[in-house]
Amino acid sequence: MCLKGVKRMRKCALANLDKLFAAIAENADLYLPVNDENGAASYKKWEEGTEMSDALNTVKSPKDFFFPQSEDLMTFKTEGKNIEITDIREESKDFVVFGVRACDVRSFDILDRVFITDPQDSYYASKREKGVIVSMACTRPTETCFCAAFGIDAAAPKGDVTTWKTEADLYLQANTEKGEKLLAALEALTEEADCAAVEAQQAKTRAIMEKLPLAGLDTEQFGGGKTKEYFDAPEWKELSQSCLGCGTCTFVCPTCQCYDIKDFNTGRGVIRYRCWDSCMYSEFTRMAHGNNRNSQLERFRQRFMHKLVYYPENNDGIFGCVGCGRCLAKCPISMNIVKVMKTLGGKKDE
Amino acid sequence: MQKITREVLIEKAASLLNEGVVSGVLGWKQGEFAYDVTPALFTTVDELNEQFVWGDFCGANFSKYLVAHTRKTQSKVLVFLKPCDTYSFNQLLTEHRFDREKVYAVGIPCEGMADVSKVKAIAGEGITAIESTEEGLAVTTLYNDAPVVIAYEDALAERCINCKSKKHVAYDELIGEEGDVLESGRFDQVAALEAMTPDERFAFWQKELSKCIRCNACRDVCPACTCEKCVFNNPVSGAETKAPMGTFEEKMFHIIRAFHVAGRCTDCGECSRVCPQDIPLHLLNRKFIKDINTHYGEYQAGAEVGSRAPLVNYTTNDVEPGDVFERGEENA
Amino acid sequence: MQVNEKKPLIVAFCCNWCSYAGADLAGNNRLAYPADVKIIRVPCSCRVNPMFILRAFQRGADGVIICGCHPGDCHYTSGNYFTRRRMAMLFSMLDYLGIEKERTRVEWVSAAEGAKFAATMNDFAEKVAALGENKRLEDLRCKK
Amino acid sequence: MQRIGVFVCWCGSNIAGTVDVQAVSDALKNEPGVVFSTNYQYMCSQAGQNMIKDAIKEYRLTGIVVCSCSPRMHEATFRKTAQAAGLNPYMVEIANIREQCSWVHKDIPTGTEKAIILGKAAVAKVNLNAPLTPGESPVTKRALVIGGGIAGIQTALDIADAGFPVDIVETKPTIGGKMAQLDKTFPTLDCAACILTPKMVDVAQNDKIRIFSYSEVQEVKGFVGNFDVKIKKKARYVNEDICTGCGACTEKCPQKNVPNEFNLGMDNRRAIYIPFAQAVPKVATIDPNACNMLKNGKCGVCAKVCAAGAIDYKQQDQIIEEKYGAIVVATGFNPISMEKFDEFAYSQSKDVITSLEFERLTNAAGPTAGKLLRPSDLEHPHTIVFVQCVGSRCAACAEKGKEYCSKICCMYTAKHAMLVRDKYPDTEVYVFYIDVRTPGKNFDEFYRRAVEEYGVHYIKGMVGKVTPEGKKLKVQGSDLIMDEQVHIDADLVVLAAAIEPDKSARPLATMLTASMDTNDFFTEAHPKLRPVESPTAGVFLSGACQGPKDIPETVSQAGAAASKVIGLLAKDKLTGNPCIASPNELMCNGCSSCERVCPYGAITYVDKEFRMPDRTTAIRRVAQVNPAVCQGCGACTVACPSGAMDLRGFASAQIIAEVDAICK
Repeated sequence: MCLKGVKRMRKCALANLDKLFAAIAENADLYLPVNDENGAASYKKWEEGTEMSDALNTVKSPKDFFFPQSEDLMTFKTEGKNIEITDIREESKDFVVFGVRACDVRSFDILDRVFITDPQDSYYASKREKGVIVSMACTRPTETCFCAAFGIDAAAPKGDVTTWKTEADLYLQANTEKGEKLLAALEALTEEADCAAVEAQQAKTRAIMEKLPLAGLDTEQFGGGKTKEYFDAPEWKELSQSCLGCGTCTFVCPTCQCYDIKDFNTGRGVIRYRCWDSCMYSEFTRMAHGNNRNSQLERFRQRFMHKLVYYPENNDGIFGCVGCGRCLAKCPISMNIVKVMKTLGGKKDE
Repeated sequence: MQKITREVLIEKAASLLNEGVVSGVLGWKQGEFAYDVTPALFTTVDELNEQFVWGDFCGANFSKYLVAHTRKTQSKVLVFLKPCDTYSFNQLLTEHRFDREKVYAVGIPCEGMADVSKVKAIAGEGITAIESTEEGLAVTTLYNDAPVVIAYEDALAERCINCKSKKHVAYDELIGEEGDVLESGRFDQVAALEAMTPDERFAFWQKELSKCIRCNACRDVCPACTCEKCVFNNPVSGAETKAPMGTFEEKMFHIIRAFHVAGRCTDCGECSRVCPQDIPLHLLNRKFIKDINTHYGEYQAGAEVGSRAPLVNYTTNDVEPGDVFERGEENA
Repeated sequence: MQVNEKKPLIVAFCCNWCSYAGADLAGNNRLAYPADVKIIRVPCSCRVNPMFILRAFQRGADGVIICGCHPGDCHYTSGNYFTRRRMAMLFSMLDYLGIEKERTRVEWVSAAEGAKFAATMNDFAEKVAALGENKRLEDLRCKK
Repeated sequence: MQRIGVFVCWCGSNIAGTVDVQAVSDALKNEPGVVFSTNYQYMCSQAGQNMIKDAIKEYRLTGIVVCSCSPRMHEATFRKTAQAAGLNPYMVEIANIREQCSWVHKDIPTGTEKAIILGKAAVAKVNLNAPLTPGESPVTKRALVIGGGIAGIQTALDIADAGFPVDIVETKPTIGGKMAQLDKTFPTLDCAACILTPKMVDVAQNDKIRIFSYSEVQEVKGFVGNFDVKIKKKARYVNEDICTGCGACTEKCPQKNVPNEFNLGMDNRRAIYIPFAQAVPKVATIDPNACNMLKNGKCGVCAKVCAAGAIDYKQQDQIIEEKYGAIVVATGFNPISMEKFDEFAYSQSKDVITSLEFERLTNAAGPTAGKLLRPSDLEHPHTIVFVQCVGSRCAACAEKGKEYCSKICCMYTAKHAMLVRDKYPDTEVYVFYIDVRTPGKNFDEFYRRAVEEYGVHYIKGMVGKVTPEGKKLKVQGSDLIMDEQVHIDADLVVLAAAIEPDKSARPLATMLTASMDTNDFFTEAHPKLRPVESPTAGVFLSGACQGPKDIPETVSQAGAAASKVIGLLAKDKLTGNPCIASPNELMCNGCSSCERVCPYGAITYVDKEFRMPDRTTAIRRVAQVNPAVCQGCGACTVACPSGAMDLRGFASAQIIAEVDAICK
């Protein structure tokens, strides 16, 4: 067998893809990347006729399925002096997220370490339980990709099921019990396959990966224990000077996990909800005494120190970035983690 | 393709730095890729020589940076301004947002900027180099053997296709030749929307605005949005939100934002450029501009310093709100 | 018969000097208009921030009307001239976004025009009722 | 957290007839902040008010809501009640459940439901009310009158008569203004000088009045009751205190060919001059543009002949700083320039003149000593054509004329025509007019006398062209009644030029932050009810600076302005309205949006040093509202994009709370 620890490889002719999707959608909500009229991909719920996008990646990451941008937690209602608290979380159905790229698959490991370790975030955990991740290997990585820097193999993504799309077929392989279960249900639409086509595709992809402009990006200089080394680096000033303080990088990031809890008074009661927050915002973690990071430099530094130093320090050396390249593509001023790594790391060479 | 070369601008900046006229230069700095350019402050001639760029991807408007920058320093900063940037520059001066004495403005002609998404859409993934040639942008990618040549008009950003002016309305010094205020079709898309039925318009905006992720990039890049504290960040304003909680708040944010800049927006197009979801935000601002032009007379924010924005002005025989709708219908 | 039908909710911002007094006059003369109309007193129509209007729609209003002194008669000389521009622009924008234009209105009602106030409210309430519930600027959370 | 009391009034059956008052007070009991709720037959009665006072004390209320009749009826009553019980009067809100509920709705369930909602809105608002205290500011008991024409003179005399000191600032070397240049005045035909000059003397002799002639206002700061004004007294090179006005210098001055402004350039004066015999102050002034001594140091004749030794060639402009409690604008008017009206040949022929020039020609003290001689050859004109509405009511020719009616021309033209016919019966007089407008006491009678008794030929129609030909002026016009072209060979053509505000008005308005209309006439605070006040508190309007006026109207407005000034100066302190705008400096951008919509000029800006969120300090421009000037309209609160500007008593949060309560 071609992949370690994997029992069997199945395939499905691309011509039958719709049937495959229909079969998945019978038992679960199926989400897959779909292009809009501008060619930008985003996850949409599959329905008859939905065409899967070939885009390398979606503008927003699949993080939303487990950690949505906003999420109702509970309501309070008062009647005289009584207060009534209700848990209003929406119990999601079983769902399948299809076509997740290797970088985004890794992001769930990073989020899990935040949300599923004790104390467990039950809102996140219940969605993780219900969701099946079907990944898809990349074939045309682009210049902003640097997942390899974090030890991610774009040609062999993880997830509950891994898929490879070749010219004629979709190859599928289960990696987990959930994945096995999903593939078992699709038994009739797939057939046993060997790994030759997949291996050929992988070789090709890996060769391209080596030619990417960011291929040699070095992470050695970063990781736990480097706080003192970088915290007061003079380079932060220049790096952060043009930062607008918007939340684009944070909101397109598959691993950013900060949120704010807010109350909304509907007039009939209060809805307590949580929503994404960004450490780039001036109001982030504002407390009674004010803010603890007052300048954009401090806020900017926090984001990158968290990804490159603080997170690995607390999580066995795993970086808080997966190299998906979304922030590289979307930052209004084209400032990003790669520039930070090169600037801070680069000074060592001198 | 830009007519002025990088070297000319560096020479100008270097001489002003050397003469001590300015202590810093706001310019574009080369990034990782051929197209990503970061606004930066250069303080030495060496930095300029190494990293300063000027080309078809230098879209960023520096005017807003002057607000924070002039507060920090006592000395002058050189700022390069494209024609459209000068309108923002003037509008900020009108609103007393920075100290003109601390700025040395150099106007530079602009032939229009390329839209990175258009280039990516045509050339495909894996762009490794882009060269400006006579024929257009020659884009080298990992997946094409020969460079893909994209004609400039095909790569041009929407705001540049509909460029309103090649004329600099403010500068201390102008490099190259002065252009003219242009007739543009910038209101055509607004008119097309106006001609739709309300249901169609609602569907259009519902679709566009539901893409909003409230990253605030449009606001934070906007040269008209320089509030010390934005109402959307202010818990006591009654409008503070951090996420688009449902369809109402998506609209609320964009309506109020457009209203707050109405009459002050110079139509620089930065909001649409930076939107990660490619929402055509300029169509909201242009609606206000079009309405203002129609009902209160032609007004270009920033065309001159000190002009009175139409919404802080009036005449005794202005059109009644109800009649605005009716006129809209006649046009439709 | 129509017991379960939701009645339209209309918020009327009235300036203290003319329109609020006009509404009082309508009361003095016992000129009926629907109870769906709820008046908020402001010193001048120019005090009405677009945010208040959107807020009303968010919270379930089906129509919002702003009443002020006739142009030229503003107690503060020019307040309603600014109102006129602001609301012309705002309402045009709402229309542009596909929100029914009959849900918003500006009307000049003097302190002597009690009859006009009542007639305006009757007419506006009728037009808003005909449109039904405000769906395009509602916030579903407020209905929970 | 507030402790709110709710008081629901029955108003007999006025409210209780359609609203279940018990249900209302019960429903409001559970609203946030409410600790007491009751209802009573007549809340405004002594018993009702006592009930409120007792409840405030007993329940330690911090705010009250009265559900009753309109706040326009009893808000003041209940505020006083609250104050009497030790509560800040601005902690009272009224829910109008009578005029806007019980009286307009028929059935009890509907009325009750709405009354509860209105009550909830008032409770929601009171929860956010804050105690407000009106500001006080002292009043400087001195008035400034800008302009020394008949309007300024009358205003100053009336103010001084009430015992307050007044200063008059006049740009010309003498007061008197346009009226001093006139010959006779309609409709009584008394001579202008005979009625004006005694008033000028009164001014000069009144020890409450100071005259700053040949001076201009340079800077105005401050606000109602407390204006700080800088007045520039231009050097006249003559010591005013010493000069006796004997006139020796003006006779000996060798520079004889300076056009005499007082006679509109129709004759000459010397480089040192006294504008006219009855000038006040009667002192000489040296024209620095004409005086050889000042220009090149050669001459000095006047100094030699001055027995008093008043000539001072080294005199400098002097800045006088003074405080005033009130300012009256009386900058008057001027005829518009006739340069652009080529069709009337004004620039081509000396015999085409304006009506004001005609006044000088017929004035005994004028260039012809009162003999009607035409300027070109000093011959007596036998045919005179008067053209009305030159540049007035001229919507189509806005680039050279004015859209408005200049108001005075019909009457003075009738006067001129009549006087000519009276003195020179051999002279034919034609008047071309669009309409004859004579609404004034004895005005129409006056005009009819011109037509009926004096045989003036009135032709309804406009003159199309005046062509100088030899000694004649060929006048070509249309007679709309006869529907024919009219050709007249005239000896003299008199143009009733439109009048416009003096050029000094616009910069002055900027200094005063007083508003103007598009024609540069000052705007009144209310066109009907406050016609002599500017919207800017403490600034008053007198005479033609507010709009075209004749003398009787000007004098009555001048008196009215004076009485307003006296009313203001009689106060020791001004108490403001506490419901005013107030900016949050930390949020203010200093962008000037608020200032631009403020009808009162209440907003100014200062540069202040702030500690910024990133711990740096920065100097920022921030708005300040003058509490004595702000009237609380709230226009600024919406113009402000950051929401830094809020309105006390009608704060955004309060209005939003009301909206929320209503839309619940």
